[in-house]
Amino acid sequence: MGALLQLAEVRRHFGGVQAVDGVSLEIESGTIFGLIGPNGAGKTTLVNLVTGYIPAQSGSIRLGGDGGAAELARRRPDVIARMGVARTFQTLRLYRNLTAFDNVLVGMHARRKHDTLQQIAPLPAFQHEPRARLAKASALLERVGLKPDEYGMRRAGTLSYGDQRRLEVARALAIEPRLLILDEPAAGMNPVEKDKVRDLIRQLNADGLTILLIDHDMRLVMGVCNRIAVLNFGRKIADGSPAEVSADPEVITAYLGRQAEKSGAHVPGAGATTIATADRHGSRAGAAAKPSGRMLEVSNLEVAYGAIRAVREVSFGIDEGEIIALIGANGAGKTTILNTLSGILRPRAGSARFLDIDLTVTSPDRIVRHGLVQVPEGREVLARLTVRENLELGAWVRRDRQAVHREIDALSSRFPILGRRRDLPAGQLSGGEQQILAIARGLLAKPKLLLLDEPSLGLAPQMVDAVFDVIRQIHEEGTTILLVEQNALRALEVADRAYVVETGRILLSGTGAELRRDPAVQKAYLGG
Amino acid sequence: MTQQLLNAIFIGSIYALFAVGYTLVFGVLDVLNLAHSAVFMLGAVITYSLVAIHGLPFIVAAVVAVFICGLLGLLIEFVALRPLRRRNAPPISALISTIGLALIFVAIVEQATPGTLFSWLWQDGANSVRFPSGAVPDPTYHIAGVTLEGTKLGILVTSILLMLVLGYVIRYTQVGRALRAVAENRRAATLLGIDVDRIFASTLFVSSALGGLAGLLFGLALSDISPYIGRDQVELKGLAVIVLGGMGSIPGAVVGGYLLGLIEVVAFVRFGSNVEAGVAFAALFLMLVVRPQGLFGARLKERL
Amino acid sequence: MKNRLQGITVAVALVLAACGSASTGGTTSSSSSYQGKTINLGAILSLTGAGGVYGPSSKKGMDLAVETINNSGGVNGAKLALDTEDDASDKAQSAQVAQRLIQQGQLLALLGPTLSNSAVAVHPLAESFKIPILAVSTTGIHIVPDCNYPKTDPCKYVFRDSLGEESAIPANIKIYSEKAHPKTGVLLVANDDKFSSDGGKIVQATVAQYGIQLLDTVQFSKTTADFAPPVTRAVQKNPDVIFITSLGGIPAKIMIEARKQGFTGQFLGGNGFNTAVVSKQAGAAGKGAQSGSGWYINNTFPSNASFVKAYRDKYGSDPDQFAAQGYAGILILADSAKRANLTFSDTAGDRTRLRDAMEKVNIDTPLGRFQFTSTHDVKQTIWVIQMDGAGGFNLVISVSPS
Amino acid sequence: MDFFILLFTDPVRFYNSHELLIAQIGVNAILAISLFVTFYSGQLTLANAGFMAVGAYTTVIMSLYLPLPLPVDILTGTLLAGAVGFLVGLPVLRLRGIFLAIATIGFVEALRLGVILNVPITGEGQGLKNPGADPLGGIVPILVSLPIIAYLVWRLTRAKLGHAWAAIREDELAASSNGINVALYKMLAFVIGALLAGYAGALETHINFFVDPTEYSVTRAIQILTFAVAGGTTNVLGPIVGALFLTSLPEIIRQASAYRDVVNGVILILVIIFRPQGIVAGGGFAIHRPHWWPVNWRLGGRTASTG
Repeated sequence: MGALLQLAEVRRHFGGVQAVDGVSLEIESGTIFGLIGPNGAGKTTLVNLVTGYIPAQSGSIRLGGDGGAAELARRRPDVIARMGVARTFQTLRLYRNLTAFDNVLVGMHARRKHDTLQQIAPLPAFQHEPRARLAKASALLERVGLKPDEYGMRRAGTLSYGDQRRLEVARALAIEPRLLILDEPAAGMNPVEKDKVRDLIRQLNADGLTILLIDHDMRLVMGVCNRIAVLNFGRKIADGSPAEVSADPEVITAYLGRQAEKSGAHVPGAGATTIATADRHGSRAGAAAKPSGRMLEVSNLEVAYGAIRAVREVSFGIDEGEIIALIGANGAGKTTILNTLSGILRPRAGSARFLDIDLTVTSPDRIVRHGLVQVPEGREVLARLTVRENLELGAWVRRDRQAVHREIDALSSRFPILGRRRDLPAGQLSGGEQQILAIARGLLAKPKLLLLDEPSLGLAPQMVDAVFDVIRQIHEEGTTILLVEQNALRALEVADRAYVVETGRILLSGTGAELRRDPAVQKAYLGG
Repeated sequence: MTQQLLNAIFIGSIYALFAVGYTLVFGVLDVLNLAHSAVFMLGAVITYSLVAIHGLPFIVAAVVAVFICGLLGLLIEFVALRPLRRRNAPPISALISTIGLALIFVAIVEQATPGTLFSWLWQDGANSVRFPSGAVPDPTYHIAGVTLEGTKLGILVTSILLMLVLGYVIRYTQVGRALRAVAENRRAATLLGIDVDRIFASTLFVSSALGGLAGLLFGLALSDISPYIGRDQVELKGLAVIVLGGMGSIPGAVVGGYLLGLIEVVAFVRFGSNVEAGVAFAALFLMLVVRPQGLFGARLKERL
Repeated sequence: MKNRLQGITVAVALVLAACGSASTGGTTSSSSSYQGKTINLGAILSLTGAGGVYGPSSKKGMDLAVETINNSGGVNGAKLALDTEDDASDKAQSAQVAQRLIQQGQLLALLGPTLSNSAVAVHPLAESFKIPILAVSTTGIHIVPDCNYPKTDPCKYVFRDSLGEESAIPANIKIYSEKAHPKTGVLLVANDDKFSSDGGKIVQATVAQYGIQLLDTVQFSKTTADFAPPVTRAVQKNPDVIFITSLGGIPAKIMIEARKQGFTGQFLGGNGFNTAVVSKQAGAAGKGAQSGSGWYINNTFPSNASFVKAYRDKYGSDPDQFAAQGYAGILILADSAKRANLTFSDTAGDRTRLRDAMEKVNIDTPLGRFQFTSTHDVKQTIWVIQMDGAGGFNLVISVSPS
Repeated sequence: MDFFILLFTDPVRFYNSHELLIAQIGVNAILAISLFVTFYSGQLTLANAGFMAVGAYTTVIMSLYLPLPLPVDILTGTLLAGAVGFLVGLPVLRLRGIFLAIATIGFVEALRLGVILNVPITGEGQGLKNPGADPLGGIVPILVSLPIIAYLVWRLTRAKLGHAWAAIREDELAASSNGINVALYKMLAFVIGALLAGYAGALETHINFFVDPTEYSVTRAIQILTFAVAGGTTNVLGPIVGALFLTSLPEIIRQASAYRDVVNGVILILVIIFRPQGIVAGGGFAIHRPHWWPVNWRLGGRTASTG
């Protein structure tokens, strides 16, 4: 069997960022090929290059076949799809308002004759083909494990998360692909569901389908793939059998971040990190000294998006002065919990109290005023405002302008990057710099409790270290912190206590140290 | 030609003043407020009635009218926009609900004649009137063969001043930053403790106040006040203006206003009058085709 | 109260006078008694929308006339009943309303519609249903008799009592050029509504025969915000005369702008000038602006004096041309009905009888002595008037019908 | 109310006295459908008024100058509208949402003010009389073609074509991953919409005697939009009901004569607030209760995508 898909020196950069940097790989037809790597490593960009959503800037992408190989680079997505490359999307992209059946029927588009006439004159004579199509559609639903008569007529948007993922696979299969690309098909699924996905993938492969699988979940990837390539910062850092790859030290570093040697870990270009600015201390002194009491109390929280229950009976608490970490896979519900605490989402059940206010009814801005501040996932700095303006807005809830300005100056001398870039649009900062900006912005609101969502997301290891140093510092200065991380081990290093979240539930809890030693956690994040 | 260029500048400043409010709402709320032209009209109508019917001095009347228009902005927000936003209705439904409001506003004025329900607001039905002569001084100067009209100069100055002020507020004040923050990313803004709904409300207030002011200046300088000045004279031109300048961009609206004024007058002088009316829309069409984000292009996001 | 009664009695006297004169006007119809019957009329007017400037006046005039006539014993004892409907200035709605009124079955005649665009849709409809329709405010071309234009067969059931631009504008230009012998002129015309561009065509067709050279024709859209550019262009040609054919507030806006820009010449126009509102809006700038009108408020002959008085008493404001023409419209129909020997049983027949009677109308109205031409158009004195700069008009001269 | 009284007590007389209204409803329904087609493919266009003008003027001008049977004139008008639709579609279909809408507004007004008012053959501002007009006969083709068109469009939405449109409306990216040529299908929708609008325009000239520029303005375009949106755009029945409802409204509420537009506006707002999906839509006759204040505090649809 020859190679079905060949990538040679494929390159793509956005602005300064090398998203995919000279990647070459070969996918043998009939195999399951795994593509892994930390967030922001360029996996999805690579998929978009192959499927034609983003034109490659150089290199070639060839789809092998009986009639010789065909170049895919610089073809329209729909053409590539018709050539037999089907995909699913990391962020579900179903036709939410169409029924499951219609989703699959649309999927058949490329393999379907125009039937306008039959539809206009629905004579029995013409009906055989549509009926055949329906039969095929329900067969596909069956195949991915959705009972047609039960789910077929339901609107896709109303299906459960797992079922939606399955439906997306069915839709992709409808095009009768030669290569199926699955972009994180198991994201946010519980072990049982994940096992189903694994079986499905195996099944499809057994039926002779070649599969390119992208996922975070080591267990899954290691379990099913014949061959695995690892991306990091757009470059391929390893390529081989599951065993080889999981042994590769570089891979481990990429996943766990360097064990930060406490000494000399600095924010790039940072001045003496010890300048913990006078007046911030002044303003915090009290906080630091206070005897620790219950600050946040969450019990039996339940949050749902429509039919999908994203968070179920979650209970935990935070004492003043603690760092608490929530760890867990993508889509496990961590961010949902934070957004509920910030008042952006409203729980379906349960309670959440912060100091003396009820978070389930207070409006987001008042929550911030009371000192519960979130630094959201993906930074969400205001790209078109300057760094300085971002900081100014951080202090929106405060009226003591002079103090604010002093603090801003202090922060910009503490994080010289912010100082130097103060008049640049925040959008032009690098990921790490943006993260620091986001945190600094959060601090300016004088938080009593700071929620940090994925602060290390898609950052280079040394940036990760820098960010965690900052977190440690502000904690030492007396801010209580709730930290949400995928980078479990780093999170556990700094956390006093941690909770492991999976599919909306709290699975384990304990001190950082305990959990780090816990084999279950190791397994969950390292596979093997 | 000099005269015509002056004309262009004057028209431009009216367009600009109208469009600034129009574009402000679009920039911050992502909706096209089609009731803006009706508020523009009411700005003129209310001022007129305060002067002509209730006998207030012009300046007082103007201030009151502008304030009332601001309140109408709040009405628009609470009646036509917020309920839809609450349930994530697509911006297009906001289009319809604001059209509904515009219909109502125009109809009320159009039907107001002596002895009717709204005779305190307006008494000339569908007719068009002007401010009673003497209500405002309107000197006219003839210098080197060009005519300079006091009222129009007034408009020019007012609008430039206003736009400078607005520009300053938006660029250099905390509120202005909050405004831009909300415009760019409501979620992030909320997490910073910004009360997005309040920002929206104040945006509507300011935008409508500006619209009203533009309206009364229009009525003053062009001696034309009628239920239709908003709908017929400026609404679509305003649209062209904000597209030329880049939808949602304040400086864009200003430049776009003067640009359109210029385009129209040039078209009028070069290719004759009958083309003039169409040219605005040809320009709009081309701009969208060639450079959808307009001159001062903000980002284009999908809005439907 | 007292003088109101007077107003009415005078008006009554008038109507009777009118009928008397009608019988002298050649018809030999014995006025049979309609005691206890009702003569149903329908009016299609633009009370809302752009036409709302004219429709309401027409309605007031008609209502006044109906009231006056009924208070004075009606038409041979029969009461007049007028059903007025709004067409929202929309052509389609206008036709729909017309059809509904016609099909109600008992209407003998229709009045209106207000706008030329609507008339073009409604009149042929009335013609095909063989019901007389009297236009009371439309002044464009192709209204009567060629409502089927471009088809040539004349419309038998369509009349109008509103002085057409075809008569008003030329008369006005004639009078002015005989007095002032202007050499040059510029035409300012709105090119996006029928009324205005009709007027423009008429001006262009007329000026030559009075030796006026049209230096330029400046077209503009009704939606033009600022008329400075067109006016500048006109003024810089410095013509003796600026002709304005347009509607609503536009003529006033143009006059004001032109005077500001230093134009000292004459404004000439048509029906677009003839409402007090326009004169009021133009103010001082409009002083002297001259137009041919079907009616002049200060005419002292009784049929007008009493109308104006009654109108002021009833509505507390001055009537305008459209009120007068509406009022006249009812008088005309009443007089015709009087002479038509209506049966009140055979509607179709009555409609035709009424039509025949209308052709022989010859009565005194606020517009002056009124007859229809053989083509059902206005045959009356044309009142050439000037704005007085204070919201009113002065009579320049009256041109009696040829 | 006597509108309904007559309707139910004496349908025949109702028909005779409201024939033109019914015809107008028919035309408006076809127009609303023409907008529905593009809307169904996820595009908000207001160009229909312009395509209408093309259809109408072509038909009238042909019947004025060429001795051809009426159907030929109408057909030509329709096809020409389609052709114009294609030409306009080429540049504007890259645009999305409100931007597409505004671009099409530009097209409509430029056509009206720039072209129609300046080409003598259109009669410019004076408009054109349609010698072939027959207000009472004109209703026949309308009443015949409306159901046919409705049926065809309904079936189209069920066919491969319709599925592609729906897919594009729901998610262009996913659609192309299913092998759907987005640009092509968008254009198809746009052109079909143009054809329908042109056809409606051509028919309309035969129930009123006269075409003039004022009818093909943005006002008209927006009116068409309100028909579709108020009626509901989930299936082809929506636009028809919308047209029926809003066109007969002025007749129904004659009582409120003077303040009719006020009532109009109020109803429009009520519909859009209480039935955001339109009169005819999923959820049967459920009335949407607006949460006037932050009972259920949400920010846009944006939050639901996080987590």
